[in-house]
Amino acid sequence: MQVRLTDRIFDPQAETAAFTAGRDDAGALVSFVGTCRAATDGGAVEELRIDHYPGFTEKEITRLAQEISRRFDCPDLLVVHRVGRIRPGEAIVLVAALSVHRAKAFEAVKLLMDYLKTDAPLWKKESGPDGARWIEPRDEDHARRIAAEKGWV
Amino acid sequence: MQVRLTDRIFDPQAETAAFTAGRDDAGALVSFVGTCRAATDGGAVEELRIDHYPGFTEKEITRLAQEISRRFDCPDLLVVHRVGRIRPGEAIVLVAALSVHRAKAFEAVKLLMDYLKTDAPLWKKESGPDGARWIEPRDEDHARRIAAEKGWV
Amino acid sequence: MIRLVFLGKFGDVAPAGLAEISLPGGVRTLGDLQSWLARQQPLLGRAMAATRTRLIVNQCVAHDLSCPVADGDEIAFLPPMSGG
Amino acid sequence: MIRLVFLGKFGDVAPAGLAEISLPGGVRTLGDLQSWLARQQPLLGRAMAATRTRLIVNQCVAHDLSCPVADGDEIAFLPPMSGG
Repeated sequence: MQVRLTDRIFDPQAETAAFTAGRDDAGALVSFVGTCRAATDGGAVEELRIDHYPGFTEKEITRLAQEISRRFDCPDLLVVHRVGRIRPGEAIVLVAALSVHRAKAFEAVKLLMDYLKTDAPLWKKESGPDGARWIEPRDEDHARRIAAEKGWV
Repeated sequence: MQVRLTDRIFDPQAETAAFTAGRDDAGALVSFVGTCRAATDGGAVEELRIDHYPGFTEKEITRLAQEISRRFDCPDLLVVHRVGRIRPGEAIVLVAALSVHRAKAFEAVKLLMDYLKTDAPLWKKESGPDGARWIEPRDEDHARRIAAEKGWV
Repeated sequence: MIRLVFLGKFGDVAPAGLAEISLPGGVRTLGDLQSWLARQQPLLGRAMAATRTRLIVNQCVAHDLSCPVADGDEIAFLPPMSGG
Repeated sequence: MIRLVFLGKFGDVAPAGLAEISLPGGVRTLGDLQSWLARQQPLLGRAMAATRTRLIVNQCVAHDLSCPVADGDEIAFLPPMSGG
Protein backbone atom coordinates (compact mmCIF):
# COMPACT_ATOMS: atom_id res chain seq x y z
CA MET A 1 0.00 0.00 0.00
CA GLN A 2 1.28 3.43 -0.92
CA VAL A 3 -0.04 6.76 0.34
CA ARG A 4 1.56 10.00 -0.74
CA LEU A 5 0.79 13.69 -0.47
CA THR A 6 2.42 16.04 -2.90
CA ASP A 7 2.42 19.80 -3.43
CA ARG A 8 3.61 19.37 -7.03
CA ILE A 9 1.70 18.63 -10.24
CA PHE A 10 1.62 14.87 -10.71
CA ASP A 11 0.82 12.71 -13.70
CA PRO A 12 -1.83 10.16 -12.65
CA GLN A 13 -1.14 7.96 -15.67
CA ALA A 14 2.58 7.83 -15.00
CA GLU A 15 1.89 7.05 -11.32
CA THR A 16 -0.50 4.27 -12.32
CA ALA A 17 1.99 2.85 -14.81
CA ALA A 18 4.68 2.73 -12.08
CA PHE A 19 2.21 1.16 -9.63
CA THR A 20 1.37 -1.70 -12.01
CA ALA A 21 4.78 -2.16 -13.66
CA GLY A 22 5.80 -5.81 -13.94
CA ARG A 23 2.57 -7.09 -12.37
CA ASP A 24 1.28 -10.07 -14.34
CA ASP A 25 -0.27 -11.71 -11.26
CA ALA A 26 -3.22 -9.35 -10.77
CA GLY A 27 -5.64 -9.04 -13.67
CA ALA A 28 -7.78 -6.11 -12.57
CA LEU A 29 -6.79 -2.47 -12.13
CA VAL A 30 -9.40 0.08 -11.16
CA SER A 31 -8.41 3.69 -10.83
CA PHE A 32 -10.04 6.96 -10.04
CA VAL A 33 -8.61 10.37 -10.90
CA GLY A 34 -10.21 13.53 -9.56
CA THR A 35 -9.27 16.64 -11.50
CA CYS A 36 -9.73 20.31 -10.66
CA ARG A 37 -12.63 21.56 -12.75
CA ALA A 38 -12.67 24.99 -14.40
CA ALA A 39 -16.22 25.53 -13.16
CA THR A 40 -18.34 24.04 -10.39
CA ASP A 41 -21.83 24.68 -9.05
CA GLY A 42 -20.25 27.61 -7.25
CA GLY A 43 -19.10 29.26 -10.49
CA ALA A 44 -15.79 29.58 -12.35
CA VAL A 45 -12.71 28.26 -10.54
CA GLU A 46 -9.40 30.00 -10.94
CA GLU A 47 -7.55 28.15 -8.22
CA LEU A 48 -8.12 25.49 -5.63
CA ARG A 49 -6.18 25.46 -2.38
CA ILE A 50 -5.99 22.31 -0.31
CA ASP A 51 -4.89 22.67 3.31
CA HIS A 52 -3.52 19.69 5.17
CA TYR A 53 -2.14 19.00 8.64
CA PRO A 54 1.36 17.64 8.02
CA GLY A 55 1.90 14.24 9.60
CA PHE A 56 -1.66 13.78 10.76
CA THR A 57 -3.16 13.90 7.25
CA GLU A 58 -0.84 11.19 5.92
CA LYS A 59 -1.47 9.07 9.01
CA GLU A 60 -5.23 9.33 8.71
CA ILE A 61 -5.33 8.60 4.97
CA THR A 62 -3.09 5.58 5.58
CA ARG A 63 -5.49 4.39 8.27
CA LEU A 64 -8.49 4.74 5.93
CA ALA A 65 -6.61 2.92 3.14
CA GLN A 66 -5.65 0.11 5.53
CA GLU A 67 -9.27 -0.32 6.57
CA ILE A 68 -10.37 -0.60 2.93
CA SER A 69 -7.46 -2.89 2.12
CA ARG A 70 -8.48 -5.31 4.89
CA ARG A 71 -12.18 -5.12 4.15
CA PHE A 72 -11.77 -5.97 0.47
CA ASP A 73 -8.73 -8.20 0.79
CA CYS A 74 -6.99 -5.81 -1.54
CA PRO A 75 -3.41 -5.11 -0.41
CA ASP A 76 -2.39 -3.27 -3.56
CA LEU A 77 -3.74 0.22 -3.08
CA LEU A 78 -2.26 3.50 -4.24
CA VAL A 79 -3.32 6.95 -3.04
CA VAL A 80 -1.71 10.15 -4.30
CA HIS A 81 -3.27 13.42 -3.13
CA ARG A 82 -2.32 16.97 -4.05
CA VAL A 83 -2.10 19.64 -1.39
CA GLY A 84 -1.41 23.36 -1.77
CA ARG A 85 -2.39 25.45 -4.78
CA ILE A 86 -3.97 23.70 -7.76
CA ARG A 87 -5.09 25.04 -11.14
CA PRO A 88 -8.03 23.78 -13.25
CA GLY A 89 -7.12 20.69 -15.26
CA GLU A 90 -4.58 19.45 -12.70
CA ALA A 91 -5.10 16.12 -10.97
CA ILE A 92 -6.13 16.39 -7.31
CA VAL A 93 -6.35 12.76 -6.30
CA LEU A 94 -5.50 9.33 -7.68
CA VAL A 95 -6.77 6.15 -6.05
CA ALA A 96 -5.89 2.83 -7.68
CA ALA A 97 -6.44 -0.80 -6.68
CA LEU A 98 -4.87 -3.86 -8.25
CA SER A 99 -6.61 -7.16 -7.62
CA VAL A 100 -7.04 -10.65 -9.03
CA HIS A 101 -10.72 -10.06 -9.74
CA ARG A 102 -12.45 -6.85 -10.60
CA ALA A 103 -15.39 -6.67 -8.16
CA LYS A 104 -13.19 -6.09 -5.10
CA ALA A 105 -11.02 -3.54 -6.88
CA PHE A 106 -14.10 -1.52 -7.90
CA GLU A 107 -15.49 -1.58 -4.37
CA ALA A 108 -12.14 -0.69 -2.79
CA VAL A 109 -11.57 2.37 -4.99
CA LYS A 110 -15.17 3.56 -4.73
CA LEU A 111 -15.30 3.33 -0.94
CA LEU A 112 -11.86 4.79 -0.42
CA MET A 113 -13.02 7.80 -2.43
CA ASP A 114 -16.15 8.04 -0.24
CA TYR A 115 -13.91 7.95 2.84
CA LEU A 116 -11.51 10.57 1.47
CA LYS A 117 -14.39 12.98 0.76
CA THR A 118 -15.56 13.06 4.36
CA ASP A 119 -12.78 11.68 6.57
CA ALA A 120 -9.44 12.73 5.13
CA PRO A 121 -7.98 15.72 6.99
CA LEU A 122 -7.93 17.97 3.95
CA TRP A 123 -9.67 21.29 3.40
CA LYS A 124 -10.50 22.69 -0.02
CA LYS A 125 -10.91 26.35 -0.81
CA GLU A 126 -12.10 27.38 -4.26
CA SER A 127 -11.18 30.79 -5.62
CA GLY A 128 -12.89 32.41 -8.57
CA PRO A 129 -13.85 35.86 -9.87
CA ASP A 130 -16.46 36.16 -7.08
CA GLY A 131 -13.99 35.46 -4.28
CA ALA A 132 -13.03 32.37 -2.34
CA ARG A 133 -15.07 29.82 -0.42
CA TRP A 134 -14.26 26.78 1.69
CA ILE A 135 -15.84 23.56 0.46
CA GLU A 136 -17.60 21.29 2.93
CA PRO A 137 -18.73 17.74 2.24
CA ARG A 138 -22.13 17.67 0.55
CA ASP A 139 -25.02 15.87 2.24
CA GLU A 140 -24.76 13.14 -0.42
CA ASP A 141 -21.09 12.61 0.52
CA HIS A 142 -22.07 12.06 4.14
CA ALA A 143 -24.94 9.77 3.17
CA ARG A 144 -22.60 7.71 1.00
CA ARG A 145 -20.03 7.54 3.80
CA ILE A 146 -22.60 6.33 6.31
CA ALA A 147 -23.90 3.72 3.85
CA ALA A 148 -20.31 2.57 3.31
CA GLU A 149 -19.71 2.31 7.04
CA LYS A 150 -22.76 0.13 7.49
CA GLY A 151 -21.81 -2.11 4.58
CA TRP A 152 -24.86 -1.10 2.56
CA VAL A 153 -22.83 -0.67 -0.59
CA MET B 1 -17.68 7.72 -27.21
CA GLN B 2 -14.77 5.75 -28.60
CA VAL B 3 -14.69 1.99 -29.18
CA ARG B 4 -11.62 0.38 -30.69
CA LEU B 5 -10.37 -3.15 -31.22
CA THR B 6 -6.67 -3.67 -31.74
CA ASP B 7 -4.44 -6.66 -32.43
CA ARG B 8 -1.37 -4.76 -31.17
CA ILE B 9 -0.02 -4.23 -27.66
CA PHE B 10 -1.52 -1.00 -26.31
CA ASP B 11 -0.57 1.21 -23.39
CA PRO B 12 -3.70 1.78 -21.27
CA GLN B 13 -2.14 4.74 -19.47
CA ALA B 14 -1.22 6.48 -22.72
CA GLU B 15 -4.73 5.80 -24.08
CA THR B 16 -6.26 7.22 -20.91
CA ALA B 17 -4.02 10.28 -21.04
CA ALA B 18 -5.09 10.95 -24.65
CA PHE B 19 -8.75 10.40 -23.71
CA THR B 20 -8.63 13.01 -20.93
CA ALA B 21 -6.20 15.50 -22.52
CA GLY B 22 -7.33 19.08 -22.14
CA ARG B 23 -10.48 18.19 -20.23
CA ASP B 24 -10.92 20.55 -17.29
CA ASP B 25 -14.73 20.35 -17.42
CA ALA B 26 -15.16 16.81 -16.06
CA GLY B 27 -13.74 16.16 -12.61
CA ALA B 28 -14.04 12.39 -12.35
CA LEU B 29 -12.22 9.74 -14.35
CA VAL B 30 -12.81 6.07 -13.57
CA SER B 31 -10.89 3.47 -15.49
CA PHE B 32 -10.58 -0.28 -15.55
CA VAL B 33 -7.68 -2.18 -17.08
CA GLY B 34 -7.83 -5.95 -17.45
CA THR B 35 -4.44 -7.56 -17.91
CA CYS B 36 -3.49 -11.06 -19.02
CA ARG B 37 -2.44 -12.96 -15.90
CA ALA B 38 0.50 -15.38 -15.86
CA ALA B 39 -1.65 -17.88 -13.97
CA THR B 40 -5.38 -18.41 -13.51
CA ASP B 41 -7.52 -20.99 -11.73
CA GLY B 42 -6.85 -23.19 -14.77
CA GLY B 43 -3.05 -23.09 -14.25
CA ALA B 44 -0.13 -21.26 -15.85
CA VAL B 45 -0.95 -19.15 -18.91
CA GLU B 46 1.55 -18.88 -21.73
CA GLU B 47 -0.71 -17.18 -24.20
CA LEU B 48 -4.25 -15.93 -24.55
CA ARG B 49 -5.98 -15.82 -27.91
CA ILE B 50 -9.04 -13.66 -28.40
CA ASP B 51 -11.24 -14.38 -31.42
CA HIS B 52 -13.57 -11.75 -32.75
CA TYR B 53 -16.01 -11.41 -35.62
CA PRO B 54 -14.78 -8.41 -37.59
CA GLY B 55 -17.43 -5.72 -38.01
CA PHE B 56 -19.99 -7.38 -35.79
CA THR B 57 -17.83 -7.29 -32.65
CA GLU B 58 -17.17 -3.55 -32.97
CA LYS B 59 -20.86 -2.92 -33.68
CA GLU B 60 -22.02 -4.89 -30.66
CA ILE B 61 -19.53 -3.33 -28.24
CA THR B 62 -20.55 0.10 -29.52
CA ARG B 63 -24.20 -0.79 -28.89
CA LEU B 64 -23.40 -1.91 -25.31
CA ALA B 65 -21.37 1.25 -24.66
CA GLN B 66 -24.20 3.42 -26.03
CA GLU B 67 -26.69 1.73 -23.72
CA ILE B 68 -24.44 2.42 -20.70
CA SER B 69 -23.75 5.95 -21.87
CA ARG B 70 -27.48 6.73 -22.04
CA ARG B 71 -28.31 4.97 -18.80
CA PHE B 72 -25.70 6.85 -16.76
CA ASP B 73 -25.80 10.12 -18.68
CA CYS B 74 -22.13 9.57 -19.35
CA PRO B 75 -21.23 10.45 -22.96
CA ASP B 76 -17.48 10.24 -22.44
CA LEU B 77 -16.70 6.55 -22.61
CA LEU B 78 -13.61 4.85 -23.97
CA VAL B 79 -13.30 1.14 -24.76
CA VAL B 80 -10.11 -0.40 -26.14
CA HIS B 81 -10.06 -4.19 -26.49
CA ARG B 82 -7.25 -6.43 -27.66
CA VAL B 83 -7.92 -9.26 -30.07
CA GLY B 84 -5.53 -11.92 -31.36
CA ARG B 85 -2.58 -13.34 -29.46
CA ILE B 86 -1.78 -11.85 -26.04
CA ARG B 87 1.05 -12.61 -23.60
CA PRO B 88 0.89 -12.42 -19.78
CA GLY B 89 1.32 -8.88 -18.50
CA GLU B 90 -0.24 -7.30 -21.59
CA ALA B 91 -3.42 -5.25 -21.31
CA ILE B 92 -6.54 -6.94 -22.68
CA VAL B 93 -9.16 -4.31 -22.09
CA LEU B 94 -9.43 -0.67 -21.04
CA VAL B 95 -12.74 0.94 -20.15
CA ALA B 96 -12.74 4.55 -19.00
CA ALA B 97 -15.49 7.04 -18.18
CA LEU B 98 -15.14 10.76 -17.67
CA SER B 99 -17.94 12.51 -15.82
CA VAL B 100 -18.72 15.57 -13.75
CA HIS B 101 -19.36 13.49 -10.64
CA ARG B 102 -17.84 10.20 -9.67
CA ALA B 103 -20.83 7.96 -8.84
CA LYS B 104 -22.03 7.74 -12.44
CA ALA B 105 -18.54 7.16 -13.79
CA PHE B 106 -18.00 4.25 -11.36
CA GLU B 107 -21.33 2.66 -12.30
CA ALA B 108 -20.78 3.15 -16.02
CA VAL B 109 -17.36 1.46 -16.03
CA LYS B 110 -18.43 -1.35 -13.72
CA LEU B 111 -21.54 -2.23 -15.72
CA LEU B 112 -19.84 -1.90 -19.08
CA MET B 113 -17.27 -4.44 -17.85
CA ASP B 114 -20.13 -6.74 -16.74
CA TYR B 115 -21.66 -6.40 -20.21
CA LEU B 116 -18.36 -7.06 -21.99
CA LYS B 117 -17.78 -10.26 -19.99
CA THR B 118 -21.02 -11.86 -21.17
CA ASP B 119 -22.29 -9.95 -24.21
CA ALA B 120 -19.31 -8.80 -26.25
CA PRO B 121 -18.70 -11.08 -29.27
CA LEU B 122 -15.24 -12.12 -28.16
CA TRP B 123 -13.90 -15.58 -27.39
CA LYS B 124 -10.91 -16.24 -25.17
CA LYS B 125 -8.68 -19.29 -25.39
CA GLU B 126 -6.00 -19.80 -22.76
CA SER B 127 -2.90 -21.83 -23.61
CA GLY B 128 -0.54 -23.23 -21.00
CA PRO B 129 1.75 -26.20 -20.45
CA ASP B 130 -1.31 -28.46 -20.11
CA GLY B 131 -2.82 -27.42 -23.43
CA ALA B 132 -5.46 -24.90 -24.47
CA ARG B 133 -9.00 -24.28 -23.33
CA TRP B 134 -11.79 -21.92 -24.33
CA ILE B 135 -13.03 -19.69 -21.53
CA GLU B 136 -16.75 -19.31 -20.97
CA PRO B 137 -18.39 -16.71 -18.71
CA ARG B 138 -18.50 -17.86 -15.11
CA ASP B 139 -21.85 -18.22 -13.36
CA GLU B 140 -21.02 -15.14 -11.31
CA ASP B 141 -20.52 -13.15 -14.53
CA HIS B 142 -23.98 -14.13 -15.72
CA ALA B 143 -25.51 -13.36 -12.34
CA ARG B 144 -23.90 -9.94 -12.36
CA ARG B 145 -25.08 -9.30 -15.91
CA ILE B 146 -28.67 -10.22 -15.05
CA ALA B 147 -28.59 -8.02 -11.95
CA ALA B 148 -27.26 -5.17 -14.10
CA GLU B 149 -30.02 -5.68 -16.67
CA LYS B 150 -32.70 -5.47 -14.00
CA GLY B 151 -31.17 -2.37 -12.47
CA TRP B 152 -30.36 -4.12 -9.20
CA VAL B 153 -26.92 -2.64 -9.05
CA MET C 1 -22.49 -19.16 -52.54
CA ILE C 2 -22.93 -18.50 -48.82
CA ARG C 3 -20.21 -17.58 -46.33
CA LEU C 4 -20.05 -19.44 -43.02
CA VAL C 5 -18.14 -18.03 -40.04
CA PHE C 6 -17.41 -20.23 -37.02
CA LEU C 7 -16.27 -18.35 -33.94
CA GLY C 8 -14.47 -19.46 -30.79
CA LYS C 9 -14.53 -23.19 -30.14
CA PHE C 10 -16.69 -23.83 -33.20
CA GLY C 11 -13.74 -22.67 -35.28
CA ASP C 12 -11.65 -25.52 -33.81
CA VAL C 13 -13.97 -28.20 -35.21
CA ALA C 14 -15.15 -26.57 -38.44
CA PRO C 15 -13.09 -27.53 -41.51
CA ALA C 16 -11.66 -24.58 -43.47
CA GLY C 17 -13.51 -25.85 -46.56
CA LEU C 18 -16.81 -24.75 -44.98
CA ALA C 19 -15.96 -21.04 -45.09
CA GLU C 20 -17.52 -20.57 -48.52
CA ILE C 21 -19.96 -23.11 -49.93
CA SER C 22 -22.79 -23.32 -52.44
CA LEU C 23 -26.19 -23.05 -50.77
CA PRO C 24 -26.96 -26.76 -50.16
CA GLY C 25 -30.09 -28.17 -51.85
CA GLY C 26 -33.15 -28.07 -49.61
CA VAL C 27 -31.69 -25.41 -47.27
CA ARG C 28 -34.13 -22.53 -47.07
CA THR C 29 -33.90 -21.47 -43.41
CA LEU C 30 -31.31 -21.20 -40.63
CA GLY C 31 -32.85 -24.33 -39.12
CA ASP C 32 -32.33 -26.21 -42.40
CA LEU C 33 -28.72 -25.01 -42.54
CA GLN C 34 -27.97 -26.06 -38.97
CA SER C 35 -29.43 -29.54 -39.58
CA TRP C 36 -27.45 -29.87 -42.81
CA LEU C 37 -24.23 -28.86 -40.97
CA ALA C 38 -24.90 -31.36 -38.16
CA ARG C 39 -25.27 -34.15 -40.76
CA GLN C 40 -22.17 -33.13 -42.72
CA GLN C 41 -20.00 -32.40 -39.69
CA PRO C 42 -21.09 -34.45 -36.68
CA LEU C 43 -18.32 -32.99 -34.47
CA LEU C 44 -19.45 -29.44 -35.23
CA GLY C 45 -23.09 -30.49 -34.80
CA ARG C 46 -22.38 -31.90 -31.37
CA ALA C 47 -20.38 -28.82 -30.33
CA MET C 48 -23.30 -26.58 -31.31
CA ALA C 49 -25.90 -28.79 -29.65
CA ALA C 50 -23.88 -28.85 -26.41
CA THR C 51 -23.97 -25.10 -25.84
CA ARG C 52 -26.06 -22.01 -26.43
CA THR C 53 -25.40 -21.07 -30.07
CA ARG C 54 -26.31 -17.68 -31.48
CA LEU C 55 -26.69 -17.20 -35.21
CA ILE C 56 -25.87 -13.97 -36.99
CA VAL C 57 -27.06 -13.34 -40.55
CA ASN C 58 -25.31 -10.60 -42.54
CA GLN C 59 -24.00 -9.12 -39.26
CA CYS C 60 -27.46 -8.94 -37.68
CA VAL C 61 -28.68 -11.14 -34.84
CA ALA C 62 -31.13 -13.81 -36.05
CA HIS C 63 -33.83 -14.28 -33.46
CA ASP C 64 -35.45 -17.31 -35.06
CA LEU C 65 -34.32 -20.48 -36.84
CA SER C 66 -37.12 -19.94 -39.35
CA CYS C 67 -35.16 -16.94 -40.71
CA PRO C 68 -34.53 -17.52 -44.47
CA VAL C 69 -31.08 -18.20 -45.94
CA ALA C 70 -30.35 -17.01 -49.46
CA ASP C 71 -27.47 -17.04 -51.87
CA GLY C 72 -24.89 -14.38 -50.93
CA ASP C 73 -25.64 -14.48 -47.21
CA GLU C 74 -22.98 -14.55 -44.49
CA ILE C 75 -24.00 -16.70 -41.53
CA ALA C 76 -21.95 -16.73 -38.31
CA PHE C 77 -22.20 -19.28 -35.51
CA LEU C 78 -21.35 -17.88 -32.06
CA PRO C 79 -20.69 -19.93 -28.93
CA PRO C 80 -21.07 -18.21 -25.50
CA MET C 81 -18.94 -15.09 -25.36
CA SER C 82 -16.05 -14.31 -23.03
CA GLY C 83 -14.83 -10.76 -23.46
CA GLY C 84 -13.47 -8.26 -20.97
CA MET D 1 4.52 26.91 25.47
CA ILE D 2 1.80 25.16 23.49
CA ARG D 3 1.44 25.02 19.71
CA LEU D 4 -1.95 25.74 18.16
CA VAL D 5 -2.81 24.69 14.60
CA PHE D 6 -5.91 26.08 12.87
CA LEU D 7 -6.90 24.21 9.74
CA GLY D 8 -9.14 25.17 6.84
CA LYS D 9 -11.51 28.06 7.48
CA PHE D 10 -10.32 28.40 11.10
CA GLY D 11 -6.94 29.42 9.68
CA ASP D 12 -8.62 32.40 7.96
CA VAL D 13 -9.79 33.89 11.28
CA ALA D 14 -6.97 32.84 13.64
CA PRO D 15 -4.23 35.45 14.04
CA ALA D 16 -0.72 34.23 13.28
CA GLY D 17 0.29 35.20 16.83
CA LEU D 18 -1.71 32.28 18.18
CA ALA D 19 0.53 29.62 16.62
CA GLU D 20 2.77 29.41 19.66
CA ILE D 21 1.63 30.70 23.04
CA SER D 22 2.31 30.19 26.73
CA LEU D 23 -0.20 27.86 28.33
CA PRO D 24 -2.81 30.39 29.56
CA GLY D 25 -3.45 30.50 33.32
CA GLY D 26 -6.36 28.31 34.38
CA VAL D 27 -6.28 26.22 31.21
CA ARG D 28 -6.05 22.54 32.22
CA THR D 29 -8.28 20.81 29.65
CA LEU D 30 -9.23 21.10 25.98
CA GLY D 31 -12.55 22.53 27.12
CA ASP D 32 -10.73 25.25 29.10
CA LEU D 33 -8.57 26.04 26.08
CA GLN D 34 -11.53 26.30 23.73
CA SER D 35 -13.35 28.66 26.15
CA TRP D 36 -10.21 30.77 26.55
CA LEU D 37 -9.84 31.00 22.74
CA ALA D 38 -13.49 32.01 22.33
CA ARG D 39 -12.99 34.82 24.84
CA GLN D 40 -9.72 36.03 23.29
CA GLN D 41 -10.83 35.65 19.66
CA PRO D 42 -14.60 36.02 19.30
CA LEU D 43 -14.45 35.57 15.50
CA LEU D 44 -12.60 32.27 15.89
CA GLY D 45 -14.89 31.24 18.72
CA ARG D 46 -17.97 31.84 16.59
CA ALA D 47 -16.45 29.98 13.62
CA MET D 48 -15.79 26.95 15.86
CA ALA D 49 -19.21 27.10 17.49
CA ALA D 50 -20.93 27.26 14.09
CA THR D 51 -19.58 23.96 12.84
CA ARG D 52 -18.46 20.51 13.94
CA THR D 53 -14.94 21.01 15.28
CA ARG D 54 -12.57 18.12 15.89
CA LEU D 55 -9.60 18.53 18.22
CA ILE D 56 -6.32 16.73 17.72
CA VAL D 57 -3.73 16.61 20.52
CA ASN D 58 -0.17 15.71 19.58
CA GLN D 59 -1.46 14.25 16.30
CA CYS D 60 -3.97 11.98 18.04
CA VAL D 61 -7.74 12.44 17.92
CA ALA D 62 -9.10 13.81 21.23
CA HIS D 63 -12.44 12.18 21.97
CA ASP D 64 -13.33 14.35 24.93
CA LEU D 65 -13.05 18.02 25.92
CA SER D 66 -11.95 16.88 29.41
CA CYS D 67 -8.66 15.68 27.88
CA PRO D 68 -5.76 17.49 29.69
CA VAL D 69 -3.57 20.13 28.05
CA ALA D 70 0.04 20.45 29.18
CA ASP D 71 3.06 22.53 28.33
CA GLY D 72 4.66 21.31 25.08
CA ASP D 73 1.42 20.02 23.57
CA GLU D 74 0.37 20.65 19.99
CA ILE D 75 -3.38 21.15 19.63
CA ALA D 76 -5.04 21.29 16.22
CA PHE D 77 -8.56 22.53 15.45
CA LEU D 78 -10.20 20.85 12.45
CA PRO D 79 -13.36 22.05 10.68
CA PRO D 80 -15.31 19.50 8.56
CA MET D 81 -13.05 17.91 5.98
CA SER D 82 -13.30 18.03 2.22
CA GLY D 83 -10.75 15.78 0.60
CA GLY D 84 -10.87 13.65 -2.54
